[in-house]
Amino acid sequence: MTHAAFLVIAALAVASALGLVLRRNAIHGALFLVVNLGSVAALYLTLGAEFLAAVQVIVYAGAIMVLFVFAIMVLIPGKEETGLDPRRGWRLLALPVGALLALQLLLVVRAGVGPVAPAAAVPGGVEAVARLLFTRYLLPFELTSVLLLAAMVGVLLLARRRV
Amino acid sequence: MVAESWYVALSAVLFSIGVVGVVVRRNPLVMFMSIELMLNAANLAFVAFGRRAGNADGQIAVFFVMAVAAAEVAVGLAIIVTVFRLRRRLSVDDLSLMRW
Amino acid sequence: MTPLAMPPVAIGPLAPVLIVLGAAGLVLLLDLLPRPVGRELIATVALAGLVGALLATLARWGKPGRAFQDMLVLDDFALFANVVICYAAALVVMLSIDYLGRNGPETGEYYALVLFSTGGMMLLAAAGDLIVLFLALELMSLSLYVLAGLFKRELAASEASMKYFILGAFATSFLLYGIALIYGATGTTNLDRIAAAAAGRAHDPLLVIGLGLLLVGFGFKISSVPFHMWAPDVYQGAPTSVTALIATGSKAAALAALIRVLVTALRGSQPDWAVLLWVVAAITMTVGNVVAIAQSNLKRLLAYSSIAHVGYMLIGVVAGGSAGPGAVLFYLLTYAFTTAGAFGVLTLCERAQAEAVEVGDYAGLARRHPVLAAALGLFLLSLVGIPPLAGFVGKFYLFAAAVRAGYLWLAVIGVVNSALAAYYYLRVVVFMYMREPEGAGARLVPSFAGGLALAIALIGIVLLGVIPAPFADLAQAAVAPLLR
Amino acid sequence: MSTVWLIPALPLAGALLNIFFGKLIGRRAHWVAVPAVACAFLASCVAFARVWHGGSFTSSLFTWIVAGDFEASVIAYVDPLTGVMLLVVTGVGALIHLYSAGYMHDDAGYARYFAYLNLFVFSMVMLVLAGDFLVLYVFWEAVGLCSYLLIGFWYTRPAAAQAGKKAFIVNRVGDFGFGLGIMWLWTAVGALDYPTVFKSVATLAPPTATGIALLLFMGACGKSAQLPLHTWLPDAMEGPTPVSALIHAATMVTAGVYMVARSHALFERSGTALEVVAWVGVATAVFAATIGLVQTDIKRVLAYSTVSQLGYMFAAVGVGAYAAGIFHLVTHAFFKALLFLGAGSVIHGTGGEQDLRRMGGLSSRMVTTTITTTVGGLGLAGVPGLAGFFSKDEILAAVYHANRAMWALLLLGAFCTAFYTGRMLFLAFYSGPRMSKEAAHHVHESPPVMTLPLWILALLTVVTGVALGAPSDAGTRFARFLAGVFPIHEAPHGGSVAFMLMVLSVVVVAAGITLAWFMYMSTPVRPEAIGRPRTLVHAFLLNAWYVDRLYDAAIVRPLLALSGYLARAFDLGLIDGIVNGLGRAVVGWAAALRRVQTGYVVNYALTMLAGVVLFLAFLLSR
Repeated sequence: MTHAAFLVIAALAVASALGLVLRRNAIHGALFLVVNLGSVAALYLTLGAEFLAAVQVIVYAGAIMVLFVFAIMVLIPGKEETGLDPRRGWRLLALPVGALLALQLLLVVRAGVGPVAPAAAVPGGVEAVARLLFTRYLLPFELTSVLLLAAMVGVLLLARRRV
Repeated sequence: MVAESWYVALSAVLFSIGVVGVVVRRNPLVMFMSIELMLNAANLAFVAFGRRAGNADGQIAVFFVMAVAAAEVAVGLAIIVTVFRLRRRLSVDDLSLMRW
Repeated sequence: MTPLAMPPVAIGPLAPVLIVLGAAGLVLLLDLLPRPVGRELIATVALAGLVGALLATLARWGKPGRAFQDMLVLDDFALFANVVICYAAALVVMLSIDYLGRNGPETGEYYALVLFSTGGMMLLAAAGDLIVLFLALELMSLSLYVLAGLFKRELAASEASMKYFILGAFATSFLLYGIALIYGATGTTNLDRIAAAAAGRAHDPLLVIGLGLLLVGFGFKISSVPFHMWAPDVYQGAPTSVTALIATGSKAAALAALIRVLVTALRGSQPDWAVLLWVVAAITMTVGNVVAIAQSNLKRLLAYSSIAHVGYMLIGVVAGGSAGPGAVLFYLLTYAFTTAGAFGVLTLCERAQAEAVEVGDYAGLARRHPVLAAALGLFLLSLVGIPPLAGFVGKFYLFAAAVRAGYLWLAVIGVVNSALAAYYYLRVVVFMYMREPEGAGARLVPSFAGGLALAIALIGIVLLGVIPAPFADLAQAAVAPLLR
Repeated sequence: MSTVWLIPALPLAGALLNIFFGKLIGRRAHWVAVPAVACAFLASCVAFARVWHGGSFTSSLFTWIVAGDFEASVIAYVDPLTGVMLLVVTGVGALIHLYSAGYMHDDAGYARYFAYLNLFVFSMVMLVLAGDFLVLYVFWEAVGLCSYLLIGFWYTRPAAAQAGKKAFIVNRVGDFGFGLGIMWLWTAVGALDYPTVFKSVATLAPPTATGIALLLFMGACGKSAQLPLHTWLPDAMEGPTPVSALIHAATMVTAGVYMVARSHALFERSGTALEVVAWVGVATAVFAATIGLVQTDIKRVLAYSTVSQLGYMFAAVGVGAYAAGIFHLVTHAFFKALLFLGAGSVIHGTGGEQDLRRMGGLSSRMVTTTITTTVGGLGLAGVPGLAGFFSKDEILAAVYHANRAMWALLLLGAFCTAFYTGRMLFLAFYSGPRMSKEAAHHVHESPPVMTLPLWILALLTVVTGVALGAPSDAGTRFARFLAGVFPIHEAPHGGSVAFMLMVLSVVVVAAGITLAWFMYMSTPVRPEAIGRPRTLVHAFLLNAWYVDRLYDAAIVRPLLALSGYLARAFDLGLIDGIVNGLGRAVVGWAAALRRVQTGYVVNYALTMLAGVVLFLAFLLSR
């Protein structure tokens, strides 16, 4: 994998992330997020995590984002965030503070993530992940099912028209 | 091979953009998508660090984060819909009934 | 392809959580029956689940409880926290029965979500791995986000739910990034292995920043300054019974998990986090107490008060050693009794067509309902820290731990704050005993389960105040497994 | 395993049961309360047996807070003195509980009454068991609380409520000094537990010891109703009569004597303080006895008599005859409880009559009450052979050797005592009936549950003196028993002087009783003449030396006026200004800080983000 490819994908990811944050239109934002998720999936591939790349595309970019787009279509037909923003000053304050955060994190990355001699290639296939998932990570795996059940119950409670 | 630090740097940038997005936007849906962006950045860091550490635990973590994100999206959208049903508007700045 | 060696599934350490989650499933099934069953039955099932979990927890005392390859560490520390959590959740269920019937939907899902959230809290306190910790935190939080918006016809409730959710998810993302950085620094998410890998590398920037981001996430859950701002709004807007659960159970679980992470995995960074938390503790208790003075809504007042109490508890975390965390555990127990009781009184009062939450509603309560007023008075006095009630002893242990660890000034700030706090708590007492209400004022809605819950809480604060030693000893002993 | 903890635990449990389940228990409250105290008495006997041969032991009753090397716990200290006090408190207490079951059985607040009474026994036992001054102070206040609760038991009566308030305020004055004394003691010695304190008083400068001792004695004056803080006790008779017997005669009011005797090392270190104690005691003894001469309310006669007898005890303690003082405490507990219970029986039997002028001729209708009360009266008067004779004689002898003036005054007091006791007995029981036909018809003897305690106390009044108080060269048997606590009093015993003193006191007693006989027995009583001030002296005595009026004019009114003035001048201006200014500053901060909480998510998120950046900046800078 060459650096050039990485840089291209990274640029795409950053651009789409900025698009999400800066574009007024929520639908556009959702599409930017899909692009971002896709480029991150590509990065997973470059890191040797094929299984995650697939899940990212199927679950995240596929299922979750469809839900988002659906909600946006239902709730705001077209326009949003128009009108004067009385708290514009506060909002814009986020930019310098956010930049500061980015700076701090990048500093840490520079200082902390030195070049470590790569160990044996990490198995990223379905089998390797599954093996861990059903042995060491059995408890969290089961916990996930409870989490999803709880979320489902919660959504039912909120979304139901009755009561 | 691209060093992990590049990936982590990218993840830091994406994370910060997500953070800014949560603060600057008024539409809860977009704020929520920005939060997804933050989670996504964390995932990227997990995978990159996983390769550096030479184990698959990072990838497992990402798997769980995705499951959590799915649950979070479901609940979050339901809450947003509930608010919308009551107010017919969608801006977090409307939510200042309770303060001080 | 090598065959998959399934790890032995240890039911024992998981039993308390399984009982709670099982009860949640049972509640859901009951709710699905074609012929609707009474909400009392559903509540009873939920209560039985919590009591069962409490007993199962107590039965495991003293038994080592590592399971699932150290994913779950049900040691005495977790057990103690679980007792607090189960107790708080059980009180909430008892208080909910009539409160919900009066104010909101009669639904089994409410109890299911309370149980799910309780299960999450219990796992959070027992998590031996950051991944489990994250999942448990989410299980707890997602349920609470929904519960906060239970009264979905009310603007306040939906607003509370939305604020809680957005800010909560925001904070959780920081926590997750912190986990990622710690994983990056140590190559593992297991607490013990993090400790081993971090030994001698306390100044690894990744580790330090990971620690900082973890503190952000936990700071939100325990509502410490500057991550506290959601708390007053959510406490005010959420149904009172849910507020009680957020204020007691979720706080106890998050604090327990925080202590476990700091004391086991990040023990090497103690100089860093101790100083940081010193400042946070001082600011948190001061802000909580000062702003509480200006409040007239009781739920909001108790919210700020609970922020202040987190400040006190952080004193114990800062003090460290075995005395500090032990004092925090003991304080959590007294705090759960007291706070659940105080919110419990609020659930039992109402005024015409509305909940009674303004201080003014409680004017003259002593004349109308002397027992109820006395109960609220005692809870408030315990929150002030008047001996011989539980609150005093709890504060005493915290401050004593701080003094012995050399944090004299932090203890002084704590004492000054407790004196400051007396002002707003006693103001409520003055209203109840010395003011005449304008208009009708709050009146009592009789509820057997609610009354029983209050009685238990009252007995608790008196018992813990008068004979604290055995419980404090248990709390001290419970910390031992963390310090190995 | 020590059983000492049972002694306080049983009455406490009884009190809690009756407080929380009073409605459920109702009329059966005595089935909880009486056995609780009776069993506490048995447990006291066990503790007593352990110190029978002298010596002392400690027993940890309750550990409250342990934090590191700091330990807040309640430790019982038991020595022969404690043992004696325990037996008196629980023994007399048990009898009075039993009596109460009869006396109070129609009262609406039956369970509440027994709850308070049990609570009192608990507090009093703890006061006696206390091993340090802090616990002593806590239960000093607790017995006071029980006393106010029981004085004001019939709180719907204005007089009862007023009396409760008075007791509270007067005691507050004394307790203020007591608390101050304990604080001073703590700063001076650095500890509060008895062994350490009494070991280190020798190192105190005498002026310091005097100061501390006098402050402590101030508390004793309040609790034991000594001059000038005696005024609350006569008013306290508004409470139920068994309460007067238990709290305001036999036990609580003797706490001051106990405290001074317990801290005798401190008082001796001062010397001056001891002298003050003696003089206050003597003055009170004579003063109260003179007032007792003219009272018409049977309970008030007994109340002033109690004040007077407490004066005797302080006089004894003040001259260093601790054992004699404590012995008088014990015998007084028996005969004064007996007298109060007898008076209660009279009140019970006559349907609530307390005025001596409307009694008379009860001897034929209430035989048991008459016999037992007469025994009690003779004991109080100091008729030879009875307990009061031995204990009072012991005191007189000790005082004689210390100071002749004191002795003369106490002898005068003894004469008064004999007179008013005789007067009371004659007026109530023996002279011709003066009540209306109707009332006389209803007079009846009390039920056995009330007369049994009377018999037992009468028996104790008869035997205690002979058994324990007979003087000998080596001191009384009682004094020898307490020798481990108090050194045997130095004064010479036996011999012709002692015999002469004894004869003299017998003569005085006989004179007093005889005078009473002539005034109230030999001639028909004219009730309208009694209680009417005939001479200035008489009026002076009837008004209790005008002390209450003096306090009212000299203290209460000026204080009210002053506080009113201060409230106008300072409180509203200066003090309020300072307090409110401070408060306003905080409230202002509160108002400003709450504005930070704008309700807008953007501000919350921004604050969190700022927090994150600050956290990371701090951590990175280290």
